[in-house]
Amino acid sequence: MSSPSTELTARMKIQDGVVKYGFIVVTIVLFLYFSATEPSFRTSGAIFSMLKYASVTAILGLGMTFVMAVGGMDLSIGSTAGLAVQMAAMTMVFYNLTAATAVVAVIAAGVLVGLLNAFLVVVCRIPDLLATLGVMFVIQGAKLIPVDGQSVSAGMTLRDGTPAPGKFDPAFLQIDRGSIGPVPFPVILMLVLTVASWFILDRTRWGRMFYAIGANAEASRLAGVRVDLFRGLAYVLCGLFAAVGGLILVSRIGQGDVNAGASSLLEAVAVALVGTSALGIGKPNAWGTLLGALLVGIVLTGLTMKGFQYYHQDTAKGLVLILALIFSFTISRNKARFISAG
Amino acid sequence: MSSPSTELTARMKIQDGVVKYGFIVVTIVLFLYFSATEPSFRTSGAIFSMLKYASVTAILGLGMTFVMAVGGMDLSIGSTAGLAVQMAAMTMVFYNLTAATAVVAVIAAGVLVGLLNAFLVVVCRIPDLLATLGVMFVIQGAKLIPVDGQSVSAGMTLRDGTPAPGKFDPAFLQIDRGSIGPVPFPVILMLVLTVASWFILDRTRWGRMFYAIGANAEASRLAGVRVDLFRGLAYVLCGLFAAVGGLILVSRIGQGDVNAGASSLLEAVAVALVGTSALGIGKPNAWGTLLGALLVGIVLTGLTMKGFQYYHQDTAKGLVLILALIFSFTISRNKARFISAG
Amino acid sequence: MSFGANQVLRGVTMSLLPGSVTALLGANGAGKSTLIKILSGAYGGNGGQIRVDGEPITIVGPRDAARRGIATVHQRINESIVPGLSVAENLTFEEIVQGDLPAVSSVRGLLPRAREVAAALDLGWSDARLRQDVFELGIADAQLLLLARALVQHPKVLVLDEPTSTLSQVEVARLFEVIGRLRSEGVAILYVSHHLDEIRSLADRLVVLRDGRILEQQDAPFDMRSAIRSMLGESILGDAAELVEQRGEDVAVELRGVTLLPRSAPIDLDLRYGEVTGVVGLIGAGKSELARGLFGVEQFPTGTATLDGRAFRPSSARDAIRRGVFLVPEDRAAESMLPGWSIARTASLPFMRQVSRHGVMDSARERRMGATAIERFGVVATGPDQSLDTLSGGNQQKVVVARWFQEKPKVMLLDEPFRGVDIGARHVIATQARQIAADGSCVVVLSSDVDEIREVADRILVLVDGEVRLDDYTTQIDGEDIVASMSEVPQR
Amino acid sequence: ACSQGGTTTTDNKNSAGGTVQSATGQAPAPFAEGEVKIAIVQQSGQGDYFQQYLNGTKKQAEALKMKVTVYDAQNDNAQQATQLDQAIASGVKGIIVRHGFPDTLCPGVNKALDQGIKVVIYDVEIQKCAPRAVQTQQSDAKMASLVLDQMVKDVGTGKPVGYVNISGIAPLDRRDTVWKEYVAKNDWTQKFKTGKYTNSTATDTAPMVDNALKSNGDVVAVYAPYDELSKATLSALNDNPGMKGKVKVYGADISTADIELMTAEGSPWVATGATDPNAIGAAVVRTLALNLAGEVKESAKVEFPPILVTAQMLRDKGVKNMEDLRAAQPQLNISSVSSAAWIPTVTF
Ligand SMILES: Nc1ncnc2c1ncn2[C@@H]1O[C@H](COP(=O)(O)OP(=O)(O)OP(=O)(O)O)[C@@H](O)[C@H]1O
Ligand SMILES: Nc1ncnc2c1ncn2[C@@H]1O[C@H](COP(=O)(O)OP(=O)(O)OP(=O)(O)O)[C@@H](O)[C@H]1O
Ligand SMILES: [Mg+2]
Ligand SMILES: [Mg+2]
Repeated sequence: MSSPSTELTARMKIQDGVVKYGFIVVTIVLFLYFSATEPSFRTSGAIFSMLKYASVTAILGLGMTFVMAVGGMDLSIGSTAGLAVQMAAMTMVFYNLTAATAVVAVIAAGVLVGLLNAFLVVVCRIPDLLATLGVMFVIQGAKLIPVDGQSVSAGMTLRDGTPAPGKFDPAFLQIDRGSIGPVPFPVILMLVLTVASWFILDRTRWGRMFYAIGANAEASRLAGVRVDLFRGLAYVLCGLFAAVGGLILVSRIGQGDVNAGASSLLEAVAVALVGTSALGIGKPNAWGTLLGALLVGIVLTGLTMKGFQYYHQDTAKGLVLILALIFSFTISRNKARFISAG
Repeated sequence: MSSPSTELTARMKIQDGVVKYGFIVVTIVLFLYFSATEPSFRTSGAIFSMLKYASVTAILGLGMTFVMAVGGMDLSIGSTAGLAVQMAAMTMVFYNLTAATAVVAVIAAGVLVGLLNAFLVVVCRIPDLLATLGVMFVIQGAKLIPVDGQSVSAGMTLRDGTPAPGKFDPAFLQIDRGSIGPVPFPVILMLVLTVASWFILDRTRWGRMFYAIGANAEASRLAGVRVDLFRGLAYVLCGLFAAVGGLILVSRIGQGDVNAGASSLLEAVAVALVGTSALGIGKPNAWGTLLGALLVGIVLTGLTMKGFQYYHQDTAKGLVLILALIFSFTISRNKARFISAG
Repeated sequence: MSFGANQVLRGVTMSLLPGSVTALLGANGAGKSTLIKILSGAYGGNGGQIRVDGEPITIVGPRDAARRGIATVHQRINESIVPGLSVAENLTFEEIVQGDLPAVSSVRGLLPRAREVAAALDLGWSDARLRQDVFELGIADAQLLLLARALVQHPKVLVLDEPTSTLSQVEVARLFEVIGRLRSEGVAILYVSHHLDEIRSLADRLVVLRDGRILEQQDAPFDMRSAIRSMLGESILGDAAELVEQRGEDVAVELRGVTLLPRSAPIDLDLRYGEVTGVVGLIGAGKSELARGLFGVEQFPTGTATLDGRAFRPSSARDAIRRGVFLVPEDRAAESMLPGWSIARTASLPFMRQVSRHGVMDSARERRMGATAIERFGVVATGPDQSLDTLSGGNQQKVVVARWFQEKPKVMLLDEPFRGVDIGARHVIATQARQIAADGSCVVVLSSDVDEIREVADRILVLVDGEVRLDDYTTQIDGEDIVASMSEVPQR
Repeated sequence: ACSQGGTTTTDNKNSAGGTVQSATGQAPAPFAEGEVKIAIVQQSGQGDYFQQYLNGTKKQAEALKMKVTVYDAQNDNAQQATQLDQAIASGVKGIIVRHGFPDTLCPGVNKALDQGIKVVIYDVEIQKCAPRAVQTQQSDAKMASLVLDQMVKDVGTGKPVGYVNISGIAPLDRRDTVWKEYVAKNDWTQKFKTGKYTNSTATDTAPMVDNALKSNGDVVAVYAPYDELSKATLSALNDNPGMKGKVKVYGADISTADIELMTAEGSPWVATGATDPNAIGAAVVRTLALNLAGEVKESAKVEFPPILVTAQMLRDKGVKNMEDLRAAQPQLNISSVSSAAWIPTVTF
């Protein structure tokens, strides 16, 4: 600390740069490495399908980003996506309704779950981890009751012994399978939602309020921020994003898979957390979350193409995560205020 | 506020009582209800096996309690238990060593994971959620590499084509299957560890330092607490408890199940969180955690015996959790400072 | 010692003598707290040397400092209180940590020692109080707790960083008594305060720090003018500006039958435009209740309020702000600061509409807004992007006060606005408050410091136990009357 | 007493209704004495297959006037061990143990047998450590070879092929053994092996298969011997439009959802080996009933034969769901396995 201050500042600038661009560099390096060593990796088809798989994770991660911005956590995000999957399937298969109705039903379901979380956290003042954990269990179980624990698929037999009247609307399947030019819809959706989230969080008054609440709720309240409203809104947005993620999942599977969404919770948390530190911003943010989802996507795609088993992939995912973190936190002076469990 | 203050205080006392004993009452009421309606529930065999089941959850929850006391969170706890399962199996089956060696190896593995977490969190200053998430992935993947993703069982074929030389030491299996009088070892272990954890956290100066770090790390540092040491210690203890939980699991399963411990993370988090609010103490504590584990055990056992499907159980688990929480947080004036994700 | 590019201390050499009180003076941001943190081991690694009893030592951490007999009460209470532990555990916390108390003990077992510690300042807390979560204590009681804790340690060196900024006269007097006793027992004391009268009555020596350098050292009796000059520079203080009384005519806020504290009698009160009303009272007199009630973050148990003759019952801070009622809350860290936020962002938070169009923030305008606040209140900072956390206590206070002056209020409530600010800044804040009153606002300043109030207010209200004891224009009453009425025991 | 009268009853409560063929003989002890309590201790009840299995179990038990308590370990093996203990403690006469690890279950199974409780095992390799238990299993080797024979017929020998499977799960390992034989015998080149067992196997495996296909564009067939894996493979092929029509998928298991996928326009899933989980669930209960009545002895072994289902057949016969399939292929009901005159047999 005794070195002359100009040199010091220069060194800090470099460190900041390392942190700010470190994750991007890691991501690009990995991308280039896989492109160079696996010819099939660099085909546009492979890249788009990698992006497609990343899209669900990214979208759920964005939802989590809002909740984390207000200093919360939503453990029910994965089960909400699962609920969306089933809602869509039931709307079309059980009730023989159109794709549009299914989309509306799913979005409504996501928003309702968000409202439930908001109610418990904001009105009942239950700590977020606990409230959303409870909601997670309830959704996970309750969604299976009307279907007796079975996946919903066209032609299945209903409780009264008759076959289900509907099937998946082909228009609905286009959500995942359609594309504009070579770019699949889910990828477009991911990008649009990232830009929208970034814009809201970073550029608008409302985004500022989300972050203010996360930083000090009491101080925000005394500065005139409607804390309860915005905290609630964050959960509703998270439910909404989870529903959108679920829509993509169900139109990909083409059935109401009872297990869909189960692994989404940890992934959403992971990418939102990675996003927090990825760009040296030190708080949950949209581009960081996107980057996190892409990094995970690249690692998984690359390693699968190189013929590694899933457990090598888990190991690699963890190692990349840890290395990238050591990189940003140990090298940087930045403290991550938003992301400790305490 | 306009009522005379004596009345007010009386009301608060009652509210405190409701919160303090509310969870206990719910637990006892459920227990009595199931005992009354399901004859098989009240057999001592059923009760002990329920307690046996709760023991692993409780022990992992206690480990989490230490980490949460210092304001952290250990997402690697379940995978550490899983690692313990596999270490024990490999020690005995692959290397044909004794039960004692296996126990030592497992404990060492747990402590090592704890040290790794401590290193990342304390030395590298990576936020706990991120660091332990990374470690979780690494362990989950890496532990499967030496066994090619397969569960370790006696007589299995090794990579070189020869059969594995060892088998589970019968002494080892006694960890889960043995008992003192009618009380199974795991139950005794659970009680001993609960009392020990309670004693350390509530009665000793080290426990006070754990809590102090969780509540205000800077204040603790300024008062001379070796913050890094104790935070690290909490992770090591958590790793240790996870390993003990894993020991019980593997001796119960009798082989190196690759999926063991997978569901433990959420359960450990849930019971430690429930414990935080259960007794109106408002901070992570040993008895609360035990109570949480028992409540979960009772609900699951009771509902199973009443013939409910797994998804009804999830629903019920979630509803009981939410109701109990509304009960404590909405009725009580207690703020839960320790348990928000922010 | 430097933080990044900001070199805070530049070759400070000073000594503390046994049995004497050394006062450390300096404007906000001069480096006083930093110096103290080095002394107490909170910051390691600096170019200098510390000697105790002539023997050079290195202090590697707070434990080390404590072992060397250096006890410190830091400026920010939040840096020292441990919520979640009981009052008793907090009182004995350092002893628990150092291992001076039995390693194994219940809270009950700690009570005797906790009582002893509390007795150091005659706190007289009941056992029930001692068992309470320390979180339930008010900010003043928390400060007293920390002082008591430092005082009983029989330190060789006692360091107090603005210990009185949250205390009222009674507690200050008690504290001085104890400091006097320790001095006579041969303790070396370093005392930081912005209250010159405290320094005059307490200190034996005085050291002035400015921009990280020692500019002046004096032995008692002090030449305060010279000290202030070296502290603030020539330009800032001419003669202490004589107060030009402003008397308002129109009533802004009318309170009828309002009870401030659960047990107090209802009061009626009119607050007028065009003047500064000073509300003074001991800790717990109900000042904050008055301010928070008007601001809508707490409801008065009984009574009604009107603003401009219309019913005024805001249900939230937002409501109040929209009707032109602003509040600078008393607890800076808990109620105003957002960890990690820059000056500009903190400043714009209540008035983001000013710097946004259709909800979209204009960051250039926002930074300009921050820069204006910095300039207007003379905040010592590197610019509007500097994080508020890294400002000195007084400069943080200036920012959180300044941000409410960015729009013209109907009613401006300032709860303890002078907490921890130097005299220069005090004048700036007072002048700004008087300025907006002259421009027609109704300004209410709440403080437990009579001198501060007399410096800023046109009209003074004395609150005792939630009731108005005295209400008159400043020019009509002298300080002694105020102090006398403040400590009057209410008849019941 | 057993069910009386010759009426056929249809229960409406569950998805696969189940038709009861009433018994013609007199029930022996212990069925003559009223309700018999049994328990099923299952490793997992999650997913279509297990739900249907459980449905069959319950229907058959109901027909036999048995009261079933279902212990569901939700994929937690330690939990399954505990629940086996609980089942024993609860005083049942018979226990069905479905899936799980032999080493985990043997102590409990032996303890139950020692206490005179009858135990029927489904799909656990338990002969070595608990030889007295009655063994049942679906013939996985048969199921694999039926499908792989079809594959040989369709694609021929000496071709590049893909493989999606997970090791460490007993039935999948048995299918794996057969797969290895066929690869060697037919001179196939296995270009990739991938797959991951998770809470959502289909969704999580799909990207892995997708990537594997992208780097191995020349495969002509993929064997994915578990319907979740078959689904994942289909989903991955959807993302490789270029391979459409060039790759055939061979799977295992069948459900209404699977039928829909197989019969979809241009579906690459051409054949699967099938049993009806409802029917198997019922057959296992019948086996336990016979065991309780002393008509099946300790250590007996019962296998349930699968059939080959091709997409062609499904389309030709207009099969839309499991009901249609059962109508078209009545042998799926395996109603002759473990049956007796006094047992009212449930068919679906
Ligand atoms: N953690 C930090 N990081 C960066 N700069 C800091 C930090 N702490 C203090 N500073 C800077 O150091 C300078 C001195 O601060 P210090 O707190 O010592 O002032 P002070 O004399 O105690 O002022 P006050 O009277 O307002 O308490 C200020 O310019 C402040 O901005
Ligand atoms: N949660 C609490 N539990 C017990 N006492 C409390 C609590 N909160 C505040 N008090 C006490 O109530 C009294 C009123 O506090 P308040 O802050 O309103 O007083 P004030 O007149 O504004 O004084 P000051 O602002 O100087 O602290 C104080 O004695 C305070 O210590
Ligand atoms: Mg200071
Ligand atoms: Mg106050």
